[in-house]
Amino acid sequence: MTPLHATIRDSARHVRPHRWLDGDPSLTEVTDHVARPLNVAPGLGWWLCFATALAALATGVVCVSYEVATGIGTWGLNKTVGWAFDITNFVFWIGIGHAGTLISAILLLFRQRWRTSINRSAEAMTIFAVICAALFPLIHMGRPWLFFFVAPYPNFRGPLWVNFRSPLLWDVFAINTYLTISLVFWYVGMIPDFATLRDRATGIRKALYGIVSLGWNGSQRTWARYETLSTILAALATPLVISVHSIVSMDFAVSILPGWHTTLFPPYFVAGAVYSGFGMVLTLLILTRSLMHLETYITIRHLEAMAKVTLLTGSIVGLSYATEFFTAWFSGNLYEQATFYGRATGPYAWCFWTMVTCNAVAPQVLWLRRVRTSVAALFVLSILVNIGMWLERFVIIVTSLHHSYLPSTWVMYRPTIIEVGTLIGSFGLFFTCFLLFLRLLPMIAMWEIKADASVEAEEGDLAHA
Amino acid sequence: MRARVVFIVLALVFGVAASGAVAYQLSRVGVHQGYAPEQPIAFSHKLHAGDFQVPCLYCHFGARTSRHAGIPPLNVCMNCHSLLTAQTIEIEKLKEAVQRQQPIAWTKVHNLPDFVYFNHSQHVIGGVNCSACHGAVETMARVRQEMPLTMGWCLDCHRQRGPGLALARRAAGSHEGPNAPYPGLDCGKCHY
Amino acid sequence: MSTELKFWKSIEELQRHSASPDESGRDCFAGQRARTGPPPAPSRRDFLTLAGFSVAAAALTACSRGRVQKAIPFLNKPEELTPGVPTLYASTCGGCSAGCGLVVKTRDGRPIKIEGNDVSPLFGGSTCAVGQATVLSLYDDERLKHPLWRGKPASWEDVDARIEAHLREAIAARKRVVLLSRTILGPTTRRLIGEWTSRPGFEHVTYDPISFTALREATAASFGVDGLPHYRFARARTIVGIEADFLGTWLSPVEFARDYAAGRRLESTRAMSRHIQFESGVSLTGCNADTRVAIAPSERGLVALGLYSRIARKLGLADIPDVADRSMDPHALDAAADDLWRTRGESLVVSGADEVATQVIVHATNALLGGIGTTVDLDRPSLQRQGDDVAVARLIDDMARGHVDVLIVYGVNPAYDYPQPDRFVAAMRDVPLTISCSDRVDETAALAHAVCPDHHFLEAWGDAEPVASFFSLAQPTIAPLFDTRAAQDSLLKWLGRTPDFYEYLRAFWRETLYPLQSQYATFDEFWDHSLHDGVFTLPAQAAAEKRFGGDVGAAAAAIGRDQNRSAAEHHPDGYEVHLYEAVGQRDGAHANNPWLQELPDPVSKVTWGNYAAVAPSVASRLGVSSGDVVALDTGTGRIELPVCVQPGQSPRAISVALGYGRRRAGRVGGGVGANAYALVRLVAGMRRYSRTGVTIARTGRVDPLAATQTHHSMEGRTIVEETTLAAWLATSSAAHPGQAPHAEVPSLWAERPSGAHAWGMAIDLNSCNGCSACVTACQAENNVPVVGKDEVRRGREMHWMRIDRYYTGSEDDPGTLVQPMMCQHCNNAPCEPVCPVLATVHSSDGLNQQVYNRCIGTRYCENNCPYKVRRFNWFEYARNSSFDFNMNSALGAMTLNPDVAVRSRGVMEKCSLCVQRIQAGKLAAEQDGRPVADGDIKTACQQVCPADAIVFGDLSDPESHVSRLNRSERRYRVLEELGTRPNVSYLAKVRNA
Amino acid sequence: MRSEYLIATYAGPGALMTAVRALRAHGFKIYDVYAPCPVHGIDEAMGLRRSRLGYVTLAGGVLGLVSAIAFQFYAAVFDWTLNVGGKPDNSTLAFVPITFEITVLVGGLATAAAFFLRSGLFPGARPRLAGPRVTDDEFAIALRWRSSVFDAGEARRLLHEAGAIDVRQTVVDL
Repeated sequence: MTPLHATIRDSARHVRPHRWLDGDPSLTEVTDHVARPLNVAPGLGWWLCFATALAALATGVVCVSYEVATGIGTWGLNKTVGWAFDITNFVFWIGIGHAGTLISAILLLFRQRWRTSINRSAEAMTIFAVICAALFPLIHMGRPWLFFFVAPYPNFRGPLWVNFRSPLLWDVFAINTYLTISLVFWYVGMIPDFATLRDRATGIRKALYGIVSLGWNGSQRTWARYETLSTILAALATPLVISVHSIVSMDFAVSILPGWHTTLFPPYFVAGAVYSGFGMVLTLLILTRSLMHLETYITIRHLEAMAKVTLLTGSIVGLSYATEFFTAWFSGNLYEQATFYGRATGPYAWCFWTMVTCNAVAPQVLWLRRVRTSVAALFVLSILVNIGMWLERFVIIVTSLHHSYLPSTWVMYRPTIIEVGTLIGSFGLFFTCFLLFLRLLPMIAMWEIKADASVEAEEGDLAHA
Repeated sequence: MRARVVFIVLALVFGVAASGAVAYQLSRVGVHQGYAPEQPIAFSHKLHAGDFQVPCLYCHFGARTSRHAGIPPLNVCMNCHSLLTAQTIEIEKLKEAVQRQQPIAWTKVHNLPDFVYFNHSQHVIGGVNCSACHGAVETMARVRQEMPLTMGWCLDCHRQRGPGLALARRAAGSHEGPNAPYPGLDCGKCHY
Repeated sequence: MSTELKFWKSIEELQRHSASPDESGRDCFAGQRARTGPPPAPSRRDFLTLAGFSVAAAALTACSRGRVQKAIPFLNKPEELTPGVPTLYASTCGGCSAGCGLVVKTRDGRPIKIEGNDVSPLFGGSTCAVGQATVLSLYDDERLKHPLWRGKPASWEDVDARIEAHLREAIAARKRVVLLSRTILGPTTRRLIGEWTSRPGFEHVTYDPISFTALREATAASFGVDGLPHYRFARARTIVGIEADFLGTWLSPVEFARDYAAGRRLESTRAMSRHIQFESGVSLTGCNADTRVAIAPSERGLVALGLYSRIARKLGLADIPDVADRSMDPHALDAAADDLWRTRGESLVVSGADEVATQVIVHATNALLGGIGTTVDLDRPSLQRQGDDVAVARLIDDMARGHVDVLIVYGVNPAYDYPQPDRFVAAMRDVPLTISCSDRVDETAALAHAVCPDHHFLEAWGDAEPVASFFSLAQPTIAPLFDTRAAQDSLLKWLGRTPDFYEYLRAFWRETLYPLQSQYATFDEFWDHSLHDGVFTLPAQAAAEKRFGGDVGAAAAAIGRDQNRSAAEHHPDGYEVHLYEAVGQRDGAHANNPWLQELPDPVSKVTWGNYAAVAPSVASRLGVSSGDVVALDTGTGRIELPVCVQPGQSPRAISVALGYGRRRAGRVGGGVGANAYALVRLVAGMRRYSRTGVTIARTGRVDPLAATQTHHSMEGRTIVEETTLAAWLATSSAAHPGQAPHAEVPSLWAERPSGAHAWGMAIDLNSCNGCSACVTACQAENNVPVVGKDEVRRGREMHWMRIDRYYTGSEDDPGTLVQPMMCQHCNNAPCEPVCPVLATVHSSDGLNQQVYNRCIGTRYCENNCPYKVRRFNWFEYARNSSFDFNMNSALGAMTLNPDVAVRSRGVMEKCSLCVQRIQAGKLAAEQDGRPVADGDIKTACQQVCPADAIVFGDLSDPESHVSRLNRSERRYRVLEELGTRPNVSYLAKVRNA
Repeated sequence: MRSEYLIATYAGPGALMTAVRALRAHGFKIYDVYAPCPVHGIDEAMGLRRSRLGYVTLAGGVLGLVSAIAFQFYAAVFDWTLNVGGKPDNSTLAFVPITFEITVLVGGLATAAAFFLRSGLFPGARPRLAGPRVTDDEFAIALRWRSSVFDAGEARRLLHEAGAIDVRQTVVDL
């Protein structure tokens, strides 16, 4: 951090027009704007969304309870297809999570200021997505009540440890680490804002904010350490986020199943994850900015920037598809070729082609600025991206499983209503959490906006000098 | 300030201790070491196996040939008691049961989970003393479970006795191969 | 374990309305039984022990007196029955009328497993799937628990009194009393019935649901022999089958499968018999033929005649009848005739045809080929089917006319399986007193005035003479579970004799058989040994050589007439229907046996129900595909069935399995499939299992088949390796042309030190015929649950062992390959590294172990298994009322093997190579301080296999049988290019080109 | 701690920066500066030492790394070796992912913990505010009166010159 040479200005109340803000809010206005949702009663729009989300969540709870009480047989799985919706949803949600970490950590390291308005909600999205994701490995177990067997805890069985060679165990560690670090990162980021809210609140709210703000008083000594901490956490989260989805991809890459067993998966999955994540961020923020009237902070320029990332990652994903098929053809491996031929022409071909359309073809329109700057277009596209990325995982998992080595074992997989309900439920959980977040926590990092504002002001001065 | 720090440290220490205790309790779930139920007839192993030195296998004849040591049927008891003149309330109970052709529902003391296959004869042949698992029954007025009977406990024996037994068996002209893990740690020895 | 507690209660109840004290035997059992209470905290195994404990003790004490007489344990006679130690009893199978010898494994007094009796000269140590499953029928909830009078529970005294009263009147009034029974294999029972029929007005009529009358009459007409020829496939170097599924269901499949495999085994010899099959439907036998020719049922006569005339020409006989065989492909017949001729003297033609004429011609052909006395044994004929269609037809007429006063139905169910059930039912209503000895209220018993339930054969004394002078004994392996009575005892009682069939049996053996042997000095010695071995064989008597005396000309003429008639009937959209016995269900008597219902058909792989098998060309013409329900209409009968598109099916014939569509079989088998007996044709009282002029129409409904295999091509992958005999003889490694026997794929890491043993298995695909007995044996041995039709449709059958079946070549004339597939116990198992909790790891002696209690059910191992042999417990099958099969019934749970855990919901399971048997074998060896010898340990699938296709053993012993097979140049391992290093290897299939 | 302070508040980081520089130039010792957001460069201006949290991260990371490797190695190679798919007991490569995750986890948590301890941030801690709006839009400088006897007039002048909204001398707990 090179010291910025600042000249004296009598007041920061007339900050220059911002690059990443529409309008010219003063520091206290920033606080006002961000704090408003926490103080005023939510509007009809929010209530509608919340009711829908709760209904979906309830559906999920019912389905999962029934499944756990009766058996995995309530799903459509069979002797050949051992995973389908469950792990598809798992990978899907984990993927969603990645955009948040990318925005908050990687873009921080790259000093991308546009992240400031969106990183808080993106991180929130990460955490909720990871929670949704972590749910599925749990409920997909035949005996979920014995989930603790995966923990290498000392026991009276020998002691019998766990199998450190199993990608599923890697998952356990990766996801827990990811969730923990993300939570810490998120919370640390919110402390100064809690302090801000504390100092303008009264009564019980003041007490609550007092507890969570840990006695923050804006001391510059703390600020200095604080920035180091965020940088370090960002530096840790960056390889972490890459490792997490690489490990998730190893669930497949480490197996011997044609269509799963490929070294391409880690980069392919990470790109896909970021891609799907940005899809979801777009969906959320486009909704939020209108729902919460935050157009000032979440500008069309933010959306455009995200659109660019989407375009990039989407193209990587498309390239990966092509590479997979090339490898299958080039390998000369009978089973590999059969699998990929089956993907494109078999009973699940419609999934495959929808996926290709949504993930590889659709984002190409983002080359056009007009599309990148059209909220409506971006919204539609973001939905397509979500659908496509869910299908991608479904295609990878199911088409590879349902036709594997011995043709005698080939069967079809058909989801049951319970599985669909569980998927809906996970969306319910996600949106319930997110809507609550919008109302209970500062969804924009005030202190970062303020910091950028002042920095930009000074940069402005430099420009003038 | 300092007080706060002290408080926090204490809280942490307490938390750790408490969770440790809980963890230990959890780990004992399903472990019935020390279980000594009352029996319909106060049969004293101390008297029979201890004082009168009736060999274990006389009553629990199954242990030699079968998975199950078995609880002796009444006629085995009567082999002696029809000759003995000694009379106690307990023996009365026994004879009454014989007359009424009534089963005596003994309470099982040593219970293994369903998913464990334990074979008495395997161990008797392997030269394991009854007391290795059942403790000094001959000193017990009422039989109690002396050992934890946990998997770890089984394995300790399998690990320790392994080499020794292997040597003993080889000396006795056993036919298991030299590198035979004996008595064996394979899961499939007990779980199927 | 709640099940067991429940079960125990129910037994107590059983005891309550158990027999009267005067029946000392059962009383003794009741007394003994009552001694055991459930243990306080019963774990399944311990509980069963205690349960069996006193039952065993009972069996012991009962040996001296009472119902269960001295039952001599097989092989190892324990001086005392110890709980937890299995006891083996020799017996005879009552599953069908083949009468195979059995060894019944009882555990703590309960029969839990059935094996073949390997001292039996006919059947050896193997059984069929049905035989395996009969042990489950013993514990069938639907069995009658007491006699019935007019549908209401009654006491034996009561029922006997009424029956005896009626019989007295009947005798007084010289009215007719008819005993309608199945084929009686037991000579003692035959004598008893002889006594019975010696009474004035008393008659006996034998009825086989699947009639062999045509063959019997032809044999009588041709050779003057009363019985069926005893075919000796082992002696045949050329076998021509005409619509005879002798490996699957025909007459005596276990014996034939053994002999057939013996004639084709390529271990020591390098020659094998040639087999040509002419058939309309695709049978198990047809699949194994070197050449299979699809014909219409109506052409069977032509084929027989064609062969005869060709052979006759070669012999240069005069006046050779020739019938213009229009549609027949002459080349196939020429080739077959040439082969038969080349090996004359060692050739065999068998036919399942139901026309006397055809069978006469077949006999004639065998005679020309000099097969009489070698491949066709008429000196010691088979007595396995004695039914007389004409007599049955006459009986029904008489009943209808009211000429029959008492009808006793024993072991048959004509109200279900007679071609015109309504006629029989009506006729039965006209009989003043009808008595059924059925073990359940089946279609016939439901109409009977009195039902006097027979024992299950595992509860009863008996004997059998399936083939003349080959005797076997049947002894009780458990005290009767219910208040039932052996049918023989009933007959004795109604004859006014003391109802003690055991004494009667001993008497017969003392008087009739004991004198014929010289080996044993005293009868008791003779009896004990016979009972111990289970079988007794009389030395062959020199008999006059049988000469063919049939009228070929007449037969040929008859066939010609048949031809013209069917040709006349033939119209474009009319098909012929061909009715056959299914391997699992046979004649339908075992419909309530869930193991058999869920046993996939060896060819179509369809479970739970029958179907109309149509050729692919026909299917496309009709625009139907598998699962579309069609209506078959014969004019007289009409049934609706789902279609199964069957490659190789004759385009002119539609095959339908009999034995389904039971209405009153019980909760498992009731209403499964459709009753095809309605399509059987009656011609002058003779039953014909095929007919022409059947129309087929779509109903628009869809009823998906519950098939365990839905993809039938190997997709160009080398999964089942096949070669021709010539090629194999030419190059020593013909299974893999141009390359040496498979080289081991190099492994990335060092070999792990193996323990004392390295268990492995070798499966000879050339011997395996796919009969699926192993599937049921595995199910019985390893407590494999039954999941039901819907779950099979979802692809969730639980069989640890399956038989994959692949078609090669064209749809219309495919080659068929079968491959038993179970856990391959890979040394580098893909399933193991992916399990997060170490629930599946490798044992030191080469087993891939699955630890149920550690498994948390991620199913990752299932996904990563290239052979897809792992099975997941989708539900709590043993405690879920929607799986109301054997495991959920208190009684059915008694078949559970106490040495194998019942798996809970949410855990993975798979073939363990019968680890419980391995452990038992090792323990036995230790107990007598000797090494484990090769062959000591047999897996369930190996033990049951009639073809000895499966060999288990220690790979670390270079001299073990399995090691020797592994050195064969036909040996390969499935998907070994993946480097999984399976311990199960296969020997390539060899066919005569 | 509770003491008497000279507190000047500013409306923007620029003014604050000037004030800090001026005070330091005139040898005043600044007790602390309070702001709603980090003011870039002010730590140099105040002459704060660079944070050493990085070392904690390193230590934590190393700890995690070593313990993860050690434990997996102990469990899989020493304590109970099992034949898992024929893989070697010491499947080092397979141990890498978990090792990495634990390294990151311990490193991150250690850093965060160190930060909270060092900054005295914990639930229930009482915020010591230099002004009601320093967490909103005000920037404040505090000079501790007792620590160094200094020329109050001079200080006030410098603070005002830098554009202080208000300078007050109070006794507070900072």
